[in-house]
Amino acid sequence: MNAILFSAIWGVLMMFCGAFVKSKAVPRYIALTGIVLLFAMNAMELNSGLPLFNIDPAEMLRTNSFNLSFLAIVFGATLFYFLLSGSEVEKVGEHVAEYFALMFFVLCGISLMATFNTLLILFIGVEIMSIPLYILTGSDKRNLKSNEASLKYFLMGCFSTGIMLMGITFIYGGNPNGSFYINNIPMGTGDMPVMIATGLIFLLVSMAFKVSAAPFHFWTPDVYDGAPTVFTSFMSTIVKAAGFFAFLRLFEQVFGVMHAQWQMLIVVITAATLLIGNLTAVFQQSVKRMLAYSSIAQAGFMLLALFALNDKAKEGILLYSAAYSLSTIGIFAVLLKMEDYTVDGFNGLAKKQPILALVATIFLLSLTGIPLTAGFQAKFYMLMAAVENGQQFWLVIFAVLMAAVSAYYYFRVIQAMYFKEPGTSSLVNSAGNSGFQALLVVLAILILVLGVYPEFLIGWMYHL
Amino acid sequence: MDIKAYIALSLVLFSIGMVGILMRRNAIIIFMCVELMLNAVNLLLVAFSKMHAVGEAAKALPTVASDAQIFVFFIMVVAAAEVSVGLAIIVMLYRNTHSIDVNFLNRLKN
Amino acid sequence: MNNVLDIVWLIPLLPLIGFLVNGMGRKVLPKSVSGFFGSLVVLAAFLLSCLVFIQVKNGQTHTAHLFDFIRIDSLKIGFEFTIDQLSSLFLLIITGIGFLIHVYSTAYMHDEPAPDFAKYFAYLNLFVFSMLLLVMGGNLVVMFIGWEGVGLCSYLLIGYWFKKNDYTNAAKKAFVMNRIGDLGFLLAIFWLIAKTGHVDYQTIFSQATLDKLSQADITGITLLLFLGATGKSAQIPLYTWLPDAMAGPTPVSALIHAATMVTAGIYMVARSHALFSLAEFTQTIIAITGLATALLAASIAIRQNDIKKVLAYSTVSQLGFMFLALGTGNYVAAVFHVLTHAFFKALMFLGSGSVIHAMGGEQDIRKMGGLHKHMKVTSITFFIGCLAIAGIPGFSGFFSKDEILAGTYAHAPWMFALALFAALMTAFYMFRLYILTFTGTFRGSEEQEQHLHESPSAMTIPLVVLAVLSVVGGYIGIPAALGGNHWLAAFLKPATGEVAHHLDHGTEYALMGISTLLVLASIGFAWFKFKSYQAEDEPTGFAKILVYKWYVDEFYDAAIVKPIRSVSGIFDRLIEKKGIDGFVNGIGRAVNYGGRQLRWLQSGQVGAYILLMVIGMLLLFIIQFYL
Amino acid sequence: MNITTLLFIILSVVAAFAGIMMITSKNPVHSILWLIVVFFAISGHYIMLNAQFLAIVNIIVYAGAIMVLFLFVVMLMNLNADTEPVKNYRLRLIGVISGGSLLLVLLAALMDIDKQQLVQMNVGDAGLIKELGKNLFTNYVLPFEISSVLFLSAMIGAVIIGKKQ
Amino acid sequence: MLGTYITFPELLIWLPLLLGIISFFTSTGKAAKNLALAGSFLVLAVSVTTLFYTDIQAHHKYNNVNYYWLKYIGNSFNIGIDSTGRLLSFLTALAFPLIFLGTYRHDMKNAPAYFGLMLLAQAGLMGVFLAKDALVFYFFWELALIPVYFLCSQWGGEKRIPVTFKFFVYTFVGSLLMLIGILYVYQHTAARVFEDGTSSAHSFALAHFMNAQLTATEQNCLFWLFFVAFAIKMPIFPFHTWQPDTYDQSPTPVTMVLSGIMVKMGLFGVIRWLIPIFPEAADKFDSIIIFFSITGILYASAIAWMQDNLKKLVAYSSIAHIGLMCAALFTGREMGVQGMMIQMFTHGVNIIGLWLVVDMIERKTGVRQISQLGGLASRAPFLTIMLVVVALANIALPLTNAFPGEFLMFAGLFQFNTWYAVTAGIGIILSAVYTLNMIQKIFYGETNTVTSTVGDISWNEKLTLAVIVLIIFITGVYPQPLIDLTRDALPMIVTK
Repeated sequence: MNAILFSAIWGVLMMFCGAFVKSKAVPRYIALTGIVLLFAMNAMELNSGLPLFNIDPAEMLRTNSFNLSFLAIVFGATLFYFLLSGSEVEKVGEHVAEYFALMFFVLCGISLMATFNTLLILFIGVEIMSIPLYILTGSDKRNLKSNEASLKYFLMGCFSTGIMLMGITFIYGGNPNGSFYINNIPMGTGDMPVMIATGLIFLLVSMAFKVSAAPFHFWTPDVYDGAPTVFTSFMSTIVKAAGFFAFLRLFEQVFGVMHAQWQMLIVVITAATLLIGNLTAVFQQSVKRMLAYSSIAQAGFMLLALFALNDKAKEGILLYSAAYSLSTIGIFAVLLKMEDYTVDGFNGLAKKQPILALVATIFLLSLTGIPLTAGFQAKFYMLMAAVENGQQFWLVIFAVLMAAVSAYYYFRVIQAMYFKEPGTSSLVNSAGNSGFQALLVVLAILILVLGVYPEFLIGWMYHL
Repeated sequence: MDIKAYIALSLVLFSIGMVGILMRRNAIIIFMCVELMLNAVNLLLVAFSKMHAVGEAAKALPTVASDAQIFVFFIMVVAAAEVSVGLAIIVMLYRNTHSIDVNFLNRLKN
Repeated sequence: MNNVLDIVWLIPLLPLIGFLVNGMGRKVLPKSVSGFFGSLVVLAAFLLSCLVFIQVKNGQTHTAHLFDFIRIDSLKIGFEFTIDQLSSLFLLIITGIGFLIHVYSTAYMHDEPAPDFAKYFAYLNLFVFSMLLLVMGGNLVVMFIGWEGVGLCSYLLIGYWFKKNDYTNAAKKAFVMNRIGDLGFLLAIFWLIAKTGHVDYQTIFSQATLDKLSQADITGITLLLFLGATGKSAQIPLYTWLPDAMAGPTPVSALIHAATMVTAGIYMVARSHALFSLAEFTQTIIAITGLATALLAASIAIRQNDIKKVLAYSTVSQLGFMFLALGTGNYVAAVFHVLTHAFFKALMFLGSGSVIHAMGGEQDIRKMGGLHKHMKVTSITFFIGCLAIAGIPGFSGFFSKDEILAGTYAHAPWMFALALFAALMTAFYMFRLYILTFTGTFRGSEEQEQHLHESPSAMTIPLVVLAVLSVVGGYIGIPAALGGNHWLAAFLKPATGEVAHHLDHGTEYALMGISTLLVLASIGFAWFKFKSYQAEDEPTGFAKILVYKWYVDEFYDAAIVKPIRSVSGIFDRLIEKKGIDGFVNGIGRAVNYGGRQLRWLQSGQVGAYILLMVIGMLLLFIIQFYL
Repeated sequence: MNITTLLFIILSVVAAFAGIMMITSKNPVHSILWLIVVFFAISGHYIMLNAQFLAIVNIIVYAGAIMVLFLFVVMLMNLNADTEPVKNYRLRLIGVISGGSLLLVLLAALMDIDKQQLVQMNVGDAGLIKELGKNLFTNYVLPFEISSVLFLSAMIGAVIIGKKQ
Repeated sequence: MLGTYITFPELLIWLPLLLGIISFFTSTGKAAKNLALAGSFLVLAVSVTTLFYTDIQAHHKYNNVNYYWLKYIGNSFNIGIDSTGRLLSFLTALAFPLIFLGTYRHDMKNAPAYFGLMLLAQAGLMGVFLAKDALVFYFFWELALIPVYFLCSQWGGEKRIPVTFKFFVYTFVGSLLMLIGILYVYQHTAARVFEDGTSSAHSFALAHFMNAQLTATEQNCLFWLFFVAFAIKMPIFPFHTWQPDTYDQSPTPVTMVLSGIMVKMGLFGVIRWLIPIFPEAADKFDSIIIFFSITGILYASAIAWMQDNLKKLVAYSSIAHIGLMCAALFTGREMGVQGMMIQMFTHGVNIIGLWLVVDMIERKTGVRQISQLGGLASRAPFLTIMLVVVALANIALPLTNAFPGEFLMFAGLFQFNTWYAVTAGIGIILSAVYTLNMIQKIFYGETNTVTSTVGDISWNEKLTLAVIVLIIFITGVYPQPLIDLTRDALPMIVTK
């Protein structure tokens, strides 16, 4: 609850800041302060289990160590994001403070999505998260790609909102208690009522849209590609993870009992996502677009959590969120320093900027899922969960085969950095900034630490 | 009226909206189709709320009907916010390209 | 040191030391030192062997267990030596003749530069070491170690002049063909291990073990062992390497490819007589193979013009005789012939070396002639060798060959007839060789004639020694029919068992008489045919087949080598590159292709995206409700 | 057939017809007007379902405010029938077919439900402002407050995107 | 101190790891080189010491260590030195000094990174051979791969990038499949209770894995999941196609690591994990696997005969040898398995020697096409002798180290099935053919323009080769210590 309150307040603060502060750098520092504060507030709540203010008389929110630790990951990742890419926000346009304000609103939406206890809050959370994103995507006004991405995102987002509402409606209609509270939707062990099933599929589609699972992923590459890169980084990591978290919570708590009856749907979606994400990423020349497809591919892996829907899956989704977000934020931070976003633009980076190349390699290895990186532990937990589930063993094998395919496109960047001669493309000046590089190193070390000892993160989950 | 009739009506309207999205290229009309879909949802929600209000659920939960109507209210709220953002985006695009035909939006592909 | 048998390990160790010293010091040692040292260690080994022989003759046999080579629960292989009548006899042959040839080599190889000279002696020492391991080995594995070792040395020495491609080809061929045989040997060992769990002679040849083996086992094992023997001892089908092996220096041919290594097969069969005696089928195979080899090689030798090639085919032929003896169960005769053959064939090879030395490297007998007047010692000793191999009574070859023939007659008279025919051919081609080389007029160039000279004493003394041995060597095995008591048979009896056949003396006399008369006739024929030899035309018809050695090499090439090569080529180009690797790369290409095709889904059109979403949704509903 | 059914049928037919007209009209202004007709029909349904408050809000907010906004934008852009050439017929057909199939699948599935509860006229007071207001400002105070964030971000959006460079 | 604060397995892993990391920060190539050389000798010294601490009971505390690690999922950092692991860790410790010494004069660009990665690879390999916990095993399994991937791609030949990537993906697929297998077995293990009272539902410990409750069908499927990973690593036919190209394109020191040690990972995996966990399945599928292995022997030998590229020839010959080892391993007979175990060591030594020589030839002449070479014997006699010895050891001539192993392997194979042994035996002949072909074409004959100016090798190369040859002969004449070292592992694998 602290998180919701403070992110909303800080968003408003940033808004005012936009009105009264003319400097471009100041909003960033305020935003940094805000995110640190937000992290601290959330940590306090995670530590004690009690919020500062109770703003929730009707128990529309549910806070426990699971969703609070997820929020901690989100805020931690955002902190790193602000630190690494905050300065890039200033380059997008004039309304720096407003951009940060929108991001705080997104965080507010994420907090709602992470802690929702009724479908209404879920809906409002999703919208609070989405609407600022439409704006952020289109924030580079003069760039036609940005405009286009924004409109596409908006239209499809609205469409998925309609789908989601239809789903909620049917759940409501099919719920004999007539309640929107997710713990008040009784699910027998018998066959799923047809209204519930209809609602479930609508909800599944809309959530799949949010996490860009095939075949509802089509917006992802275009939007990620068109949006200003710095916001792509935010969208493809923190927002994506939040979508998954909400997805998992919704389906676990509402439909978990009837898991077996809708598992096949998840299997189909997962397989399609893995296939399309990985195969299409193979062909991309632009690293930015490749990362967009890779986010689809990673989504395929995360969907295994929904497939498995057990304790390991919950632990895994935490780990995956952390690992994937941190790695992707890192690689985007490096990408933002490149003038040429194609793979060839990375040629010979190791010779020009060895530290940059090294950390980028660690991020990419983590995304591939090589042991000792957080990405491995994340994938490992997902696989463990899926194997524990015991159904559809072929899906697990398919997933790892696709993980091997993913090595192809991640390693192309590594190959470009290390094994090819430097090209003509140059780096942005601030790439050599030692503070920036130190931060990247810290991030890389964090990824390695998570890779070696992920249990401290999972420990949070069982904290309360 | 049988609840099925409302379900059918709502689905028909929902589908009309969906087909409209698929058929049209004008961004504004597509957006309007989305609004139509939302209205179909609203209608169904209200119908269900009535259904619950006269059924068993109301005995356990007196607010069962107003809950759904408040939900509809929130949907309208959200729709209003969406409209303002959406129209702003469309206007921005129109300013840059002098077109709101979504088929021209294909700089981003593959 | 109470008993020389306790230090038998010194016998192989000495040549090994020689090998190491010469091998490591080949850059620093002067030629005289390396030659001297190389010979000295073999001499020392010879002397020790003599002492050992005396001990054995006094009835002592010995098994020296040095250390465990391989010891696991189901198999124990010791590094052990067995000294008995058979091995002690072979020790004498190896170290004795080995020593003579070392001495001979110091002169023969004198033109080589010092490092190569030392290398040569190192190889020779290594060969002696390996050969000693082979015969002294107390179990089949140690024998196999020596067995492969001599093959290796043979390879190294044939390819001694490594710059010539033909030579190295010959070396390679020798090694590979030996390996084919070795595989048989190995499989036989594995078979024995699988059935009995042991490899040492004492156990596997004991009655208890033999009882455990079925007849099929015994036949299989002996056939495989015999396959090994055909490789090493140049029998059909694996004989073709031996004539090519003449590429090596001539003393090597004398030592390895006449006197010692090639007899390893005979040694092995004799050593395993306990098994072979039980395998009648194998015995027949051996006899027929030996006989066929004897005939085939003798027929080829008739039309060969390279002095060493003639001797090589002769060796193959004589080895065939030995196997004939083994096949007829006449182990003593085989060993006896090994002994005498070692004397006279080494003698003739060394003699031919002396001739080649004098001729400045020329080996074609058509370009020789009348050498007798230039090199009398060589000529006379060579003549003695010819008499011995032809089986003229009184010379060593007579006794051993006669014993084989007699045994064959007892076994099967038709075999005797064929064997006798081979013996006649032997006499014929040997005298053809002698006549063309040493009598008549010189047919070489002027320059060569000027250069003709008798070889130095380091070469002639071994010739003389061997000539003497060729004469007297036969007297250790005078058959009873000639009033002797056959000392050798009595000596070997504990090791090789009783001689299988008993002919009455009358028959034996008749056989001896017939063969002697026919041999003399054959020699006479050769004399008339070649006494005034002139260069002749390209042979035609059957003669041509003989000149081209029955086209066996060509046959092998076409039937075995070429098919394997083309199959390998298919593996390499087709299956590997296009098939397996193509499949693996194909997966990569399929992924790429799939990526490119899926890319078209991402058309950039919002309408299309939503359409696909709707279709996806539709599918989910259908799956949920109707599947 | 009682009056309820009759009203229902009339309103439904109007709504569906207006919807179809909306998506098929060439002129965007016509589409907007047809959509307003749909909204009115739906408001009629709300009244039948005793959701008086929503009926009013629907007319005021949707038909009034939102659609006027739409109209405004359309006028601003001076769009007319010519601006949208006919879309590829095949794609249209596929669109109609897939949308139609989805409808059919859903109808086929949902018409099986055995719930036979009827919607009755003049029953219940849940749709009255009093009930809704009480509920909204007690139980739903959190979402109510938090929706302000939604509007704030919409406002910022208008600032960021709508403002001319 | 030893046994209380630190143990041998820790030393063997952390030492190279630490040195490798330090190496990245060295300033000059020479410093890195010397550090790596000295460090690897240090590791060797530790490893040699372990050879004297072999008593399972008395030396347990020196050889085993067990930290808490990922307790929620029943994993602990459990490493220990025993039997096969001891031999292979010794091989790993032995190989690196030899490689560093033999290639001491090479000038590697960016040497600190090169030596750092090499040492990291060593640490990874050590970990694989010492791990007693499935997850730890998998970790090291992958960790050994990554540095090698970078080494190959960075310092390799022209086509290095696609070739090593293929290698990477190939092995990556295999190991991922194995990971699935590990997870599946893990689901069927008993609960694990740690000393501090915490417990987990399942366990990754080797001991628990061996007692996992698996039905016959599960065993059969899992067996293949594991086996594919190992088979790719070995590699055996038909999973081998990554190997020749990779060996060809890698820098030779890395090729030595790959062929000398990394391929043993696959065999070791079978010994330590596959057969003990799935004994019934191993028993069931042994014929199929042996069939493929033997096919591989003949197939690879035949292709080796066709090769003109020296490195590819050696690569294919290695495939043939590994095929034999794999076949022997699956016989389940004491002789075959024991032979295979000592062969793992000897093959490692021999192939490293062979690569050293190949590398020297390539560096001196600049070509690796056999047909362009010739007459080197007269120019570089020492090199010639060394190559001949190593090559002959490679074809298992008696009294060289490969003979006892091959002898036992064939004996085991013969016990298993006569015809398999006979067929595999043809490989002996073929190996002689291509090896002698190679020797003949490289060393014999007259010199040509490529080889006429070549000199003999330098002292460090001589020293390295001499050490290798010495090992070849010592272990060839007296292989018993190797047998004794690995005997403990037999009861797990010898099923018949």
